[in-house]
Amino acid sequence: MTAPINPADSLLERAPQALRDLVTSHFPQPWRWFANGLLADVAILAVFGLLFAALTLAERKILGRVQNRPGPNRTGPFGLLQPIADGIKMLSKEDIVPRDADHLLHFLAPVTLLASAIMAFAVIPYGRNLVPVDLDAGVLYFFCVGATTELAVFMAGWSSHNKYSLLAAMRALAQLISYELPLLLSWVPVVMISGTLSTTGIVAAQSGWRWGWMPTWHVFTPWGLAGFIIFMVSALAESNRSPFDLPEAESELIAGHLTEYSGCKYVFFFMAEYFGMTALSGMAVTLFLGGWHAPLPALEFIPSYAWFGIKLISLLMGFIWIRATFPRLRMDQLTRFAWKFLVPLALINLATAAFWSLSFGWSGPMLAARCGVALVLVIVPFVLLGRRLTAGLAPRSYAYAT
Amino acid sequence: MTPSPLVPTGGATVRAVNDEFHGDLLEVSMGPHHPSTHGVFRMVVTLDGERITKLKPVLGYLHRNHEKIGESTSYLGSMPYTDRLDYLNAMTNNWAYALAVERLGGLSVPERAEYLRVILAELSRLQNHVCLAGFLLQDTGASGTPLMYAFREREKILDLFEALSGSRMMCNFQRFGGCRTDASPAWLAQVAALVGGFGRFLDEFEELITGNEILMARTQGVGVLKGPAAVAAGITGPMLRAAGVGYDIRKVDGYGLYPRFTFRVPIGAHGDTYDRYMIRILEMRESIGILEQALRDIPAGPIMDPKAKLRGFRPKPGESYGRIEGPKGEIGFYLISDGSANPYRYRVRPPSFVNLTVLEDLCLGHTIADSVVILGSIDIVLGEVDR
Amino acid sequence: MNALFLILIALVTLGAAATAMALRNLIHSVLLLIGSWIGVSVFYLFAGAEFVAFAQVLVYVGAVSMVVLFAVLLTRRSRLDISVTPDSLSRAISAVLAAGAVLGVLLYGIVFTPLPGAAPKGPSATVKQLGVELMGDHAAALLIIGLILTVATLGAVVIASNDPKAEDRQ
Amino acid sequence: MLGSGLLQGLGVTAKNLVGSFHDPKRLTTVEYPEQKTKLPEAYRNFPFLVSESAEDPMGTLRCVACQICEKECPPQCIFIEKSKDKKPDATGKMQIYPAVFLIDSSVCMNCQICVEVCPFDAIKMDHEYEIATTERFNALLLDREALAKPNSYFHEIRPEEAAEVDGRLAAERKAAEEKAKAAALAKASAAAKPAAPPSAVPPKAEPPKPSASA
Repeated sequence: MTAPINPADSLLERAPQALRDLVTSHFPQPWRWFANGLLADVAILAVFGLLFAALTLAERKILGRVQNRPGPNRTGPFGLLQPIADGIKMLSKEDIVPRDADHLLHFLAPVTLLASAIMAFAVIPYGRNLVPVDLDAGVLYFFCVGATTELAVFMAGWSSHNKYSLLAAMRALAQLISYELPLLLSWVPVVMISGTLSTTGIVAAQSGWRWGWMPTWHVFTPWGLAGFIIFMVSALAESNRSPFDLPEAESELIAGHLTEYSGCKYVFFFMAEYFGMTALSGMAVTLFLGGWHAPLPALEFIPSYAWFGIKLISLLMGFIWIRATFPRLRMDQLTRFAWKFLVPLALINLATAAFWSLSFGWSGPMLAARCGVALVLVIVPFVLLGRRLTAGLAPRSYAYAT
Repeated sequence: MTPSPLVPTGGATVRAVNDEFHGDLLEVSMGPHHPSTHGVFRMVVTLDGERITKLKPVLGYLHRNHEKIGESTSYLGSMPYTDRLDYLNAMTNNWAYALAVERLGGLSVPERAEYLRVILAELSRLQNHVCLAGFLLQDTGASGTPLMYAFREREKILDLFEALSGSRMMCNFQRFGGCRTDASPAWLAQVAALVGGFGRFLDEFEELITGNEILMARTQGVGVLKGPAAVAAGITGPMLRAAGVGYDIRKVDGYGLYPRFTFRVPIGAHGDTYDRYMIRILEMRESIGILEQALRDIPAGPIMDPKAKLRGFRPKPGESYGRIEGPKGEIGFYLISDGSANPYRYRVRPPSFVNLTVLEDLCLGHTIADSVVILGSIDIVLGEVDR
Repeated sequence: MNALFLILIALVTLGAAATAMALRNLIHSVLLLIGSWIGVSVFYLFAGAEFVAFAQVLVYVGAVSMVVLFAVLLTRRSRLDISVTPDSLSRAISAVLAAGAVLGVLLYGIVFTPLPGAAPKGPSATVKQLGVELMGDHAAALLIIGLILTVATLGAVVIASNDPKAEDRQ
Repeated sequence: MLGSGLLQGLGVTAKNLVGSFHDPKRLTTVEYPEQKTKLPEAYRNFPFLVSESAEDPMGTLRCVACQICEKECPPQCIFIEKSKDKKPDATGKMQIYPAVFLIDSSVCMNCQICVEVCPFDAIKMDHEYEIATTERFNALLLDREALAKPNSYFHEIRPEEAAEVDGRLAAERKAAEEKAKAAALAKASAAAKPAAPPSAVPPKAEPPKPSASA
């Protein structure tokens, strides 16, 4: 094979930058920065808007296929126009606001939720140098924007002046707050090891291959795997997805804090949930799965943003897969699971990562000891805490009457 | 704490309780159009925070005056109405009614009809328990996947009922002294094929759900019903066996041909929702055993007692009580005949209604999410509860 | 250009804080208070301290606002009968006097302290420098803060654990 | 170990997801308007009146307005008015026919007791299940013309049962003809021997009573 062209300057790789330069070159110098920002916004909204539409369809198709039925296939070939049909239906629905609801708050809640969900996309590196805003404290920005979701959920629950939505808003808040902690604690080891809070720095720390073929992604280290699992479980809870979708537990409190919403506002909430899910998966890819790096040196020719897309899609499919399988946790079990299982595990994970970074120089037999100790530090607490969490819960055997 | 009159504070109609410690008790009405109540059933739940302190079931939304109509319709005319009692198990309802009338009129039933009745009753038990497992997991929030697997199997059984009796759920198939039509060998072969594949389906279903930690957390230790309390409340069926009392009318009465079949009766040790779920899964496995034995031994012969008259059936004055082990419990029919074509008194002993009486005792101290799961595990059908 | 933004943000923050006090509806006032906190974090961004700005939003808008909102919600008589004492004249006079005194002190401080002209654009400290600084000279301060926070969390756990209406352990 | 049950569950759903693409057992739904599942022969929906010939349904209705089904119907949704005059039925015997035959299909619960008790096999259960109407009152009250369907249609939807019913009717018809022939022969022989003492009163033409259990 001819000298492998440097992956950085393959044609496909530089396409987005070339496109951007082409567009921004038309603007005078002071406005170029503004045009670049605007272009990034348009790109994010277009890509993730379409991904949202595709996700709603994919969710229903996969859920259908899992349940031995074809899923929507009436609107357009294989149901591809279903999102458009849903969109039109939802937007043309009457937007009913209860008379004694708090109109200002009732309107503000979906707006803040959607705004914070979209703002979170600003720091995720989608490709080699394809990050909309390269902040020095990018990861911290991502999670501080995420923190406003609680506010919006509270506003939604309170402003509807409805007994059900108030009860559900309380539950949603308790869940969001109790899963904020493991979410934040799970990425602290990544920052500790890669030494920087900026997302591009973290992705750079995961470049290169060990032994020629294994990528040095954080997920392939013991503490990285534990952190990744804790991050994904907390992300499930943060975006109110499957085993933790208590707030909209349709079997109990109808639509939870969304009971009094209809029409366009309900679509905002729905969209915000999917954007939140996508943003959290994007951050998971950046922190643990090596951002836009290719898994094998041989596959370097595929452009970096394609790799980011593949990893993102696979994580989202995992979300849908989990939704199709698990029943829902009860409120107290949900919070107990967070405080008595995830938070201790995340703290111990900090210790494992500290040990991992201190024992950086070890090699040969010492390397085996390093991996061994790290694995023990990860698995033993998992088993012990797991046994304590499910004390008294076990499949039972049954006697038979005569 | 004596509840003082309602104090309107904003949206919540809050019954202010002058017990300073508990604060305001929130009264939430769930149903009758709530997605998780099985049919038109309403629960007025008084909540202290998340805990349930009082639960008042409200019934009667589906009352159709079934028993009074029974008094003004002929014995045969009431048979199609029994399909509408527990509309999931028309075959067992018909059998119980036919049993009561046969005891009243002193009719005998040919061998083949008895075998066919056992086969249909066990098929009905299979699809009822599969339905319950699906609904229970739907209540715990499993977004329909186990429910769809359960319904996939149930549809196969309902297709068999349709091929035999003409309708999937409203079978109207039993007559006094036998069955309406004979089962063709092709139909029996289809039943054998279904029974053969049902064991594999149950294994896959249990693999999906029974070991699931979330389900165990949601159902173990929830809604505990001890044996003596169940017996005192007159509970029958899988709920009673889950509470540890091995009372199965198929063994106790030995009606139909059940003494000929060897099957076991599973009993639970804890009496909680998980036990009620597991007992039904194990009962399904026993039913498969019974079906295999019945299909092997079913003889040829008449399907209907030749002496039985279809019209103008006037039993001698007297009374009779026919009961069978329905999928939900003991379903019985009590008839008083005054010699005319219509029964003088027509009474149904509905298992769902009796099992429902302990709902409040099971739910006290649990949360709303638990009350939904407990209601699901009691397995009620409002057609039978309200009659 | 920047000065214009600065004034705008200052107006927004102060306006939000002022109306927060004036509104009768407690929830609206709390939300306006949160708006003013966000205004403060924008100030930090102007000063180039990204880390502090994001920390401010994370801590205040994320957590403290929740505490305030829950406090407002859980006070039993939060909505109906906020007993507003009658505005008697003597009460109004004493209020004006107190406000005037505070205003006087503030104005004196602003006017007479020698401010060095336009605020110099400080070098925006990167997170790494912050980290080195914290763990270096100010490690003691960091450890003490850590200790205080742990004590606070332990206190919360102790209070929450022996709550008399704790769940019944089945 | 925590999570092993969860992973098992995920395995089952994955198996079903993959299976739904190639394993017919794992994709059981049918695209209704385009594909329709084949109805079993015993399937029953609303009743219909059987007429011998398709051309003149009102003329060749099997129903003789004996009103047994009206009495036996549990929800009482059948209404029959006898005709004043008589018309010959399939076996040539003069029979009353229903002038008015109404079934209120909003009350009928298709329990097929009318089919069971009908001694003349005049009413059978249909296979037609797409019967939505736009108008609630009159459209659901089916009159004689709407209910009548030819025997050929009955053969189409229930081949076995129709064949069995036709066999029985043909046998009765043959029995009725032999009796009529025998009666005619006896009359002829009586006429052929006028000298013989006047024979007994010719046996009364006994109506061919079908043997279905009354």
